[in-house]
Amino acid sequence: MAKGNKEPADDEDYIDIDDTGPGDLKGADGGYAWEEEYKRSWDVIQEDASGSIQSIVLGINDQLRHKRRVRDTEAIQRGIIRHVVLIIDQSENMNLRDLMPTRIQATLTMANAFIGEYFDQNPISQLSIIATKDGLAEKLTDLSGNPMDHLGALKDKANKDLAGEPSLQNALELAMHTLKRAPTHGSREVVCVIGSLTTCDPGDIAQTLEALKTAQVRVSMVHLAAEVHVFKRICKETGGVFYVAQNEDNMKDLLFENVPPPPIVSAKATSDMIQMGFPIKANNAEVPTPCVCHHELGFVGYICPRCKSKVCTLPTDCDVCGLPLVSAPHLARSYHHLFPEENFKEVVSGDMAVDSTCFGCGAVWAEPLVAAAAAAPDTSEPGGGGGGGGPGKYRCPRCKHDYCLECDIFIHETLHNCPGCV
Amino acid sequence: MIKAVKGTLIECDPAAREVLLKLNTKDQFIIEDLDNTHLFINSTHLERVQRALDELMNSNTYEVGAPP
Amino acid sequence: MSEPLESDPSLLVVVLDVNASAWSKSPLTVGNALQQMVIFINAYLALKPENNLVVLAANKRECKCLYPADRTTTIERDIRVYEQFRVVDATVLSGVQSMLSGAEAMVGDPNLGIEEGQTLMSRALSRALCHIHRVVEGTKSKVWSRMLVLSAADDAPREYISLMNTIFAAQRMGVLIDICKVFGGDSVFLQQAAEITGGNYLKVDTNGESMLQTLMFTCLADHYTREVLVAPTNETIDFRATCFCHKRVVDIGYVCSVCLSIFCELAPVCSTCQTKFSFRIARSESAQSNGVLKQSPKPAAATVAMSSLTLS
Amino acid sequence: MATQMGSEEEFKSTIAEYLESLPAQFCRRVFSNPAACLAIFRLLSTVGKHLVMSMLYLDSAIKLQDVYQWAKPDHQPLVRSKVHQLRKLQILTEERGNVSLSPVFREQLRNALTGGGDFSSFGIPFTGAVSGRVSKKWLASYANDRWEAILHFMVGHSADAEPPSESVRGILRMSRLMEDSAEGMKITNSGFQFLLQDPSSQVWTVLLQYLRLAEMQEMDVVEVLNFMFQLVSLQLGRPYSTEALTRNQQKMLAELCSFGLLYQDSVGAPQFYPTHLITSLSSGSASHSAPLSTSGSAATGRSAIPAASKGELAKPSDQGFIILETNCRVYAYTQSALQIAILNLFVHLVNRFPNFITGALTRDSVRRALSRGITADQIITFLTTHAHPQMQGRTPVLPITVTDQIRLWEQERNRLRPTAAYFYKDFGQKAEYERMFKYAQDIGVILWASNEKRQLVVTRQGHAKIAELVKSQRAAAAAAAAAAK
Repeated sequence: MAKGNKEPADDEDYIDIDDTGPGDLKGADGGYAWEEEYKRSWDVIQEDASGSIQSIVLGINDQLRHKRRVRDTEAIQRGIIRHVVLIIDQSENMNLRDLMPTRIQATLTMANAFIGEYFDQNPISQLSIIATKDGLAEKLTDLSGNPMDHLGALKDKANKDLAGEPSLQNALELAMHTLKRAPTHGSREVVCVIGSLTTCDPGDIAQTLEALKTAQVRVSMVHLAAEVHVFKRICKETGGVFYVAQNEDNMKDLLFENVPPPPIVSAKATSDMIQMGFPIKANNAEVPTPCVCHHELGFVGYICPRCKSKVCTLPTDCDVCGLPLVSAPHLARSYHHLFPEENFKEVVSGDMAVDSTCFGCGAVWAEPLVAAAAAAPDTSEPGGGGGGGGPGKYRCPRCKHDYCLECDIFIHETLHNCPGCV
Repeated sequence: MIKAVKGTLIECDPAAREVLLKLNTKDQFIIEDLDNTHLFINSTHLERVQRALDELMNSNTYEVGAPP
Repeated sequence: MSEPLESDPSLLVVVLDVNASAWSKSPLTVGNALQQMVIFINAYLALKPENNLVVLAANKRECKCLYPADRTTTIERDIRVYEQFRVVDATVLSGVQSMLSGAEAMVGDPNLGIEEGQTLMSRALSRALCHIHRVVEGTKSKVWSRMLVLSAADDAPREYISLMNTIFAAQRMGVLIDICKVFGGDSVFLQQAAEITGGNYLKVDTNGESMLQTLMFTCLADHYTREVLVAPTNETIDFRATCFCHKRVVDIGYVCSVCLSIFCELAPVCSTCQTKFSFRIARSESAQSNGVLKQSPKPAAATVAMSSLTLS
Repeated sequence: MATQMGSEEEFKSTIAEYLESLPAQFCRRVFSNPAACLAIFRLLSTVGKHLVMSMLYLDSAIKLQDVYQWAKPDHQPLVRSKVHQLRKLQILTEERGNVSLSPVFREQLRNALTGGGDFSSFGIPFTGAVSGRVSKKWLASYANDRWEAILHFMVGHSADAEPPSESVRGILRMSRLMEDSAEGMKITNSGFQFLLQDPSSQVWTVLLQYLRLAEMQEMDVVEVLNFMFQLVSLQLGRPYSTEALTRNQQKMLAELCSFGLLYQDSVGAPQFYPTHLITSLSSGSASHSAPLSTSGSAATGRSAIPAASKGELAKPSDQGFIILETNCRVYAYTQSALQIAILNLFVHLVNRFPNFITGALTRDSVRRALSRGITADQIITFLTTHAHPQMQGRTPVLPITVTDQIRLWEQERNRLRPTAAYFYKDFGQKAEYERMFKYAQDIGVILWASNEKRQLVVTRQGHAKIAELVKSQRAAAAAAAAAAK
């Protein structure tokens, strides 16, 4: 299973032997990382009484899974309305086969998944895709709230032919130019997937960095090869994060880190009243009429309340008058970002149990969690299928109800509200 | 003048056909050699021919990595 | 999501609303409704031996899992009833009785902003999803799960967000939610639940004779059957939002960029999250950068003028 | 899994066909028993079930057309066929384009769902003192022993065990699973195929055979059927009283006991117990319930629901014990001599350990099985359904290389595809050949033809027709010639 080195500081999981935090090279005891005693993954594995290592391995899996989804949950203001530019490196380096089948292939598939998830989680946000190759940056899609546009652009064969070196500066400049038009109440972010260790820039990238900072663009990167100082510095100074992907799974995790909206830090982020249209579903079944977005004939559609033009999918922007069109559920879809569930605390054996069974699914504590043990390989969260065993109790700090690990993860990743608290 | 002959139509791959032709040299059971995937033979010999063919094929196959 | 096969077992979670005060207003007595529901459950169990069942009951204070029961209730045998059915029926009925009689009314948390005649529906649905999740994860073969909600109470506005979260979770998991609203006005929340998850929304006529027949006809079908047979057409409900300030239905509203609460007119401060708005309406400039209009910037300009018009 | 399901379906359908074959008044009497209605209902297809349920609480008849309208346009044919099936089963009655459930069936099925109606329908529980030793576990082992003893006998490994009772052998003989030969009874090809089926299918076959037997002995079929359906709906591990049973049913009871489907402390004892072999019929095939039982206990956390309790009752072989490697090696974790015997049908066994045997699928071993009429698909199905949990996870369960190899071995055995035929040659003129060719083509009997050689091969049936044609033409020609004279 992919070991998330997301927050390398607090994610000191034992099995992970190469998670020296990218911060400074000083290890925990002040010495350099390479001076510390080499941590062997098998050192932490002890046999239990019966001489089997199953229990402890399961225990470790639990801790990993639990840790994986522990994240900051205080109700900070988040930029629900986001404007993200996805920069994809299309230089020759992306031909390497260290990610199967090739870096570019893996990246494109990931990007597909990312876009789907992004619009599912942030239905009223916008995205734009920029590709960089041969020292140039090219805009594949402009800012738009319709996932179809982006997915279509990614399908384009041209994405596969790679050339020359990437130019981070050009890409960032272009991104900034794109984001300039984004209203101030929305967050401005850049997410780069880069495989190259170099960037071939026309000017001084430091100035670009300054510009980024003033424009309050948050840059995050997932690098496929190694840590590069300038990249990392850009991320750090713009308040973004810089990751190096270990493998495909890990890359997915890291990229998806950017799916939930980031907290708004800058004071300059204004809040506005955005004018939005709530169109009515129109299905006049006499004669099919074309939609303004794809110019395809169809019976059903949504009528823009302002200009009365017909679009076929929500959410989107009216192609005629530019009014953002959403339906009430779409707004509701974003609520869980605003009021996140608190993390559950693991119940240490000894303190009294409130519930005789898991408050969520009613599994009894005594028996090892059958379901977790037998979980299908394709569970929702990455690296699932482990877990089970042990008491595995987790308690919601607010309603003081106990949950099993399965429910704990499920509640925080899919359900987004605690059955006890609501 | 039309002739109608009672018998059995055999559909087979060319290799098997060759084998049958070879068997045919011993005792004539092939009524007509239609084309290289079809033969028309005397029904009475069918059983025997099939067995013969099976044995022949069997004797010509060799187990690779036969278990100990 | 793969196609449902005929041999795939299914999982049904029945959520019963046993809010006494709500039922008291209902022309259809709770006992009667339960009888019909129990028959429906039996019918479901009769469909496939592998079929799995969970029964939850909720009132304004608590939400309990009636079947499978916490304690194995011992019921005297009735030889006329098929064993498998009898266990379920007895447990469900006894459980509901105990909840109605309010014997254990005080356990569970003291009600949180929920008035009489409202039910902890979102909690019930959340727990239902937990059960479904557990079963689906625990089964190697594909299990198609759905929910049937027997609702009598009114919507509790404060549940809106949590209920919405639940509905979307269900949608992601491919769980159908069938709603059977017994009396009173339509429940807007539950209507959306049915609409979004692709389930059916039934409104039982007042006396509720035909309830069982309707259930049998619409809600008994598993995913496979729903592929084959036509579902009754729900009247399309419009997703137009109601503004938080005057509860009007709005076509074009103003949304707070922080908390996404909807208003029908401009306000200096968001009444929900107390955010001060910078006094200029954000036009969605993105229109200019839109694929269609990129070639010819002219209409874009027109757009701006237009939108500013509507705003002035 | 699917194919295995298929085999089971096939047996269910056969019993359904048997019901269809019954005359109307018989059906009505069968329906007069809630247990029977429930069991029959469970035999129906999913759509069929839904149709029945939709009409169950409709008191008035509805238009047949409306029923068809329930289906989505592209599924119309499916629904039509289901409706047709229901009508053949006498469940659906039609008059003047209106259909409704047969009144008896509707009433009794309602009773089955609501409780009420005929008291003894779900079996009369035995209230007297019962020996404590009969537990679910014990019953399971008992049933498995009995059943496997019979299968043993079929495989011919019953040297140690005493041969099963006469009635059992009678049924085996009747169902052509075994036949008498010089040295006692020996298993037939269909017997081998029988061995490879999952238990519930096997039980269905036996029950079906029993029905046929009952017919021959002029027993009242309805009586037998009702009793059979009642048994299917009984509850595992409970004693049931025998007093209300008729003589025939008593007789049947005894014989089913000898199959291990039921258990009686002693012949003529006042109570009997159903075993999981027969109760599992109403709750699906064991191989299906196995994965779900885990989910059941997972969902409930306790074995409150029947599905969960079936898990530990299922005999070890039901949880799959075979590991098949891509190099055709087979490892089977089993002690049961029967399983080993069955494996021995198509596996070349190498080593045997106390709880474990190793072997390999070799060309010879598979050919041996094929020559016994076992098909490659049956072998593959058996291996799939009994695959070790370790293998169950992956898809496909079995390594493709092996399954393909098995199929290849099957193909190479029949390299000749013979068809009885007639061969025409020496046609006079082209026209004649073409006329006949055309005619043969129209009636679709041509197996092979060659225009240049003017030769034609047609099926036996075709020959008769063609011969007539030729005769008539000859006659016509002769007549014409005579006229010309």
